[in-house]
Amino acid sequence: MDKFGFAISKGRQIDWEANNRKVADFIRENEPSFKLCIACGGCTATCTAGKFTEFSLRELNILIHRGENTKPMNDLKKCMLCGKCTLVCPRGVNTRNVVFSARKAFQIFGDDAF
Amino acid sequence: MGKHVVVIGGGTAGMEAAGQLAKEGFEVSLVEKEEETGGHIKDWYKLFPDRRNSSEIRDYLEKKVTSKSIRIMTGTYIEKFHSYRDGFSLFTQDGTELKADAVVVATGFDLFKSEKKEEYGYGIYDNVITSADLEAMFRKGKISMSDGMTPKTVGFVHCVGSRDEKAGNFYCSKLCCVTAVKQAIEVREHLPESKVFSFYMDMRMGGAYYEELYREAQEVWGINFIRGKVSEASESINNKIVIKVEDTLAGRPLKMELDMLVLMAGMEMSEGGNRIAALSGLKKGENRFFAPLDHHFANNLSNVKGVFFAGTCTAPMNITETISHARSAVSEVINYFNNTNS
Amino acid sequence: MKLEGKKAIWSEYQKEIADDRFFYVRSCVRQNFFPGSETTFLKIMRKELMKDIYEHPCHTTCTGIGYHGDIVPVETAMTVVARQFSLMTEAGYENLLPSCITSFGLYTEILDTWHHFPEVEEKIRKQLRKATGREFIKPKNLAHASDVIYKFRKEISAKAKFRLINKNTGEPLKVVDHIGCHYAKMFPSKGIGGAEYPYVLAGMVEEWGGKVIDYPERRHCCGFGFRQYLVQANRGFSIACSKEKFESMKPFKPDMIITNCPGCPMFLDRWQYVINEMEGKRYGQNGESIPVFTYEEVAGLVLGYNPWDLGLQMHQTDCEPVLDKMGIEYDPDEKYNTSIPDEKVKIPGLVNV
Amino acid sequence: MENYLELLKQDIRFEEGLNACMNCGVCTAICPAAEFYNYDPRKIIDLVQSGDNNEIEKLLKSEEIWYCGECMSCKTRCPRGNAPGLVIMALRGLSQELGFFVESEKGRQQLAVKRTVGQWILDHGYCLYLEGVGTDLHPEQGPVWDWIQDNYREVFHRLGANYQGEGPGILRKIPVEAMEEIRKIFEVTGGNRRYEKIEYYSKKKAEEMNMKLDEGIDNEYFRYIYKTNNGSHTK
Repeated sequence: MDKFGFAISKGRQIDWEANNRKVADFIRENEPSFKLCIACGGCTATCTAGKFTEFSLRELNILIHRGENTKPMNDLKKCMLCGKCTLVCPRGVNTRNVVFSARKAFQIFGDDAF
Repeated sequence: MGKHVVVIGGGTAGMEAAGQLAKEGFEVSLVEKEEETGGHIKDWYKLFPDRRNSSEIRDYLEKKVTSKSIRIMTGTYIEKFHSYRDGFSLFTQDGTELKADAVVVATGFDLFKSEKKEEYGYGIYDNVITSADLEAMFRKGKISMSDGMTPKTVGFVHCVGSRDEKAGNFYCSKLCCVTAVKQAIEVREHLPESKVFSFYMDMRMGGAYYEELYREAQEVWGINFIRGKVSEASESINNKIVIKVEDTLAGRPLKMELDMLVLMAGMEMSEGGNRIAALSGLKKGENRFFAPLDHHFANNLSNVKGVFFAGTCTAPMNITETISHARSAVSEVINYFNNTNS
Repeated sequence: MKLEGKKAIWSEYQKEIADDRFFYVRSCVRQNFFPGSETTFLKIMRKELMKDIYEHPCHTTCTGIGYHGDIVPVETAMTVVARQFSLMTEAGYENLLPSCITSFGLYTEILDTWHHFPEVEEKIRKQLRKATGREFIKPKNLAHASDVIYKFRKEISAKAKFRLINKNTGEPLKVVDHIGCHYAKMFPSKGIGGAEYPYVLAGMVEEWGGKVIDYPERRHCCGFGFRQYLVQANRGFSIACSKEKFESMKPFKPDMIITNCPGCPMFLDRWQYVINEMEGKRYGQNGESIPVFTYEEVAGLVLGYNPWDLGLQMHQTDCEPVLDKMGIEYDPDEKYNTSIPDEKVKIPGLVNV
Repeated sequence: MENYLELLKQDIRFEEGLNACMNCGVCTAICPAAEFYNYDPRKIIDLVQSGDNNEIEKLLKSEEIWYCGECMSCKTRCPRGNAPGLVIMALRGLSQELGFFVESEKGRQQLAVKRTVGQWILDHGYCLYLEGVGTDLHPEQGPVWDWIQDNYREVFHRLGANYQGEGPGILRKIPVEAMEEIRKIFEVTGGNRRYEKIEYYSKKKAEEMNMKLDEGIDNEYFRYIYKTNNGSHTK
């Protein structure tokens, strides 16, 4: 860095082969309706936490499925489990249990989740 | 009545129209350029959304054209097309003249030539195939890569040659989405260990039981749907197909290695249709399919009186719609003769 | 990989390239970093191919780097380009031959814009008149200098003293061809072979005995990105792009890289040095880096020119591994000889990287 | 507040570069900048086509519009015939026109480009000036470049250059009359005006930031914009 005045940038591509999708597999096992999301964003639109924070369940679902777990792990704390998302989901995803399962997965896997 | 109707094209629309015309008492000549009738349906394995065997439809159509008043002329194509006040005179390649009181054009569609989407490397990279190639593999009962091995990861690219100015086609081919879902399920059925990905822009599941099939693909078969148009494919040193796409719902570029990439080729006006258009003066629309007189209420009528359209020569359609469209073409033929007689 | 598929695409993208009487416009980057390449190009054109190629002393930069650095407005760039056209008209030439890919891209873009928006061309004509009193005729033919070498690749091959073949093994050299982004990405029909599988360099390599490598990041930009390199704070992006390419091509064990854009060879050359300094990583074989060449240098080597007359001493990444493989003899002591008698030969500090 | 979309439409590149976008992401998928910066050309195009004036103003003041490398890979692929790269060029032009560029770290760098490449064009008729590209500003040019610069007359002479000479040839001195024409073109076509705006807003910004900005490149503000990377631009 010092000699040249810059550092080589790191890529921000989602690298499918490099990523670890343990958390996604765990949730799919524990709450199969997790698979049914069509990313309509209904949950995010109605989300109580999303009103005050950047929390988006739709995004969280996508990122976990891709094995991009860092942001979801931090975001999960923001959910207040009010359950409004479950009411609006057109695919009947049990979103509360998705959040529970995700929290549980991060607890179980710890650093292995990444 | 004894009127003679020439039906050009022996696929689903042509066979259905010929059968219905015969039922109504017309003399029919069914002209097909291939050695066999059946059109594209010959090449399909199972049909969406109920996944019945395509041979059932083919059997239905074959039975439909067994009437004695239908003369099936395979291996035949039209070389001259003359319109007169009271009918038509068509000549086949061997000079045979077919005098017709009316003509039904049922020239169907061609699959988009996927090599035209150069960035996907069809015809260059060994394990980039089309939906039609995959269908042929299903019919053989074996899905394999160029080296004979079984693929572990398979990706489907939607909209190849559809909704794409670069491919010259602005329109949606409408059936590739559901075909991709069907084929994704079938890959998982054949290869339960495989992982399957589908790269789409919009899931256009606008037919009866299509959305349900999509849901089944997610719920039962664990197909991964990723929203983004695949931008390019290349080949790695290990003969893997490397694709680049934006996961638009994550807002990040995504790079993935696949064993096999399936291109969902769209539908285009057929070459045969283009030939007929050039011979007959039948008008084509901006989408290069034949242009019906009116898309709402005269969808079988053409700009030439006595010439009618049936099926996918006017737009992408599924089999149900094609059969309905062929039948309505026949009812237009009947109206035409009723009006000209009176 | 099936070559027939590529051949089918190549056959669809052939463009007209003038045969003779060229108006040459130089490249800012080439002149500063690869002067030997432009000298070699003119030598090949004039001495080997006996072509009439003219250079007007009053031509200038096209402003391309400024334009893509977003400090030069589009109308200014267009008017400077119109002035180059005017010099060509004045000299009685019709076939414009830029040395630079950024220029080639800019000329192509401007001619295309004028084609679609004739009122813009009118406005530029007025502005040029107002500023300089000049008039111009648009070029009849526009080809990049690499297009012309491609066109005459067989003639060059006929005079070849060396081929892109490893003389020890008899195997063709494995060559990565890197095409400047502005060669065909904006207007695929203006490039030989199109944008996806450009054939301009591949055609030379094949003709001269080498084998082209198709690796996944083949189409990726070298990372110049104009402002992304010009400003030091942004160079982490620039180098990351080249690094991505090196990582991708490494498994294919390339012997060399050939380029047709002025900037790319400089970046692909220098970034190998920097990556090695920063991370101790090299991408060539036997612990070496991958030598990077301009197409003029490669043509010159094939024709048997002295490597130090081509300017290979200006590369940071040593080219000698390729010279050795091709069986080209050279005098190592001559490399950094500044050839001014009585002056001590100066050798750069750490050049051997 | 001005209508930015209308201003953008006056740029020919905007007209050429934007039809209707359908958010397929084909551009972002292969965009080198999207790979290494927090950048998504698809989102920018979508935002611009929304016509939301407040959002466009934010964009004109943002870091984002300065990440693109103008490689134009996006233009090759777009199924709607758009060229996000051209739209970016129009946005950058307007950002400089309105003085918004100084509101972002990456935007402020325009002064560095202007005072190097921009100045070289007007002074010498080349986008690059050998003596201006030393390893002090370009350490990555390596030891070979030091050797070349130390011996440039001999090195360039051997390679057939006509350094600072009369007549044609490599790095020749461009005749005074020709340089006069180039400067006149800059005056007539708005090139000078662009340069002046970059200078004007940069000086204001330097004052605001309490930094010294003299002529040339040897001053606090120039060094700051040339070297500073706050690290927030990448993942």
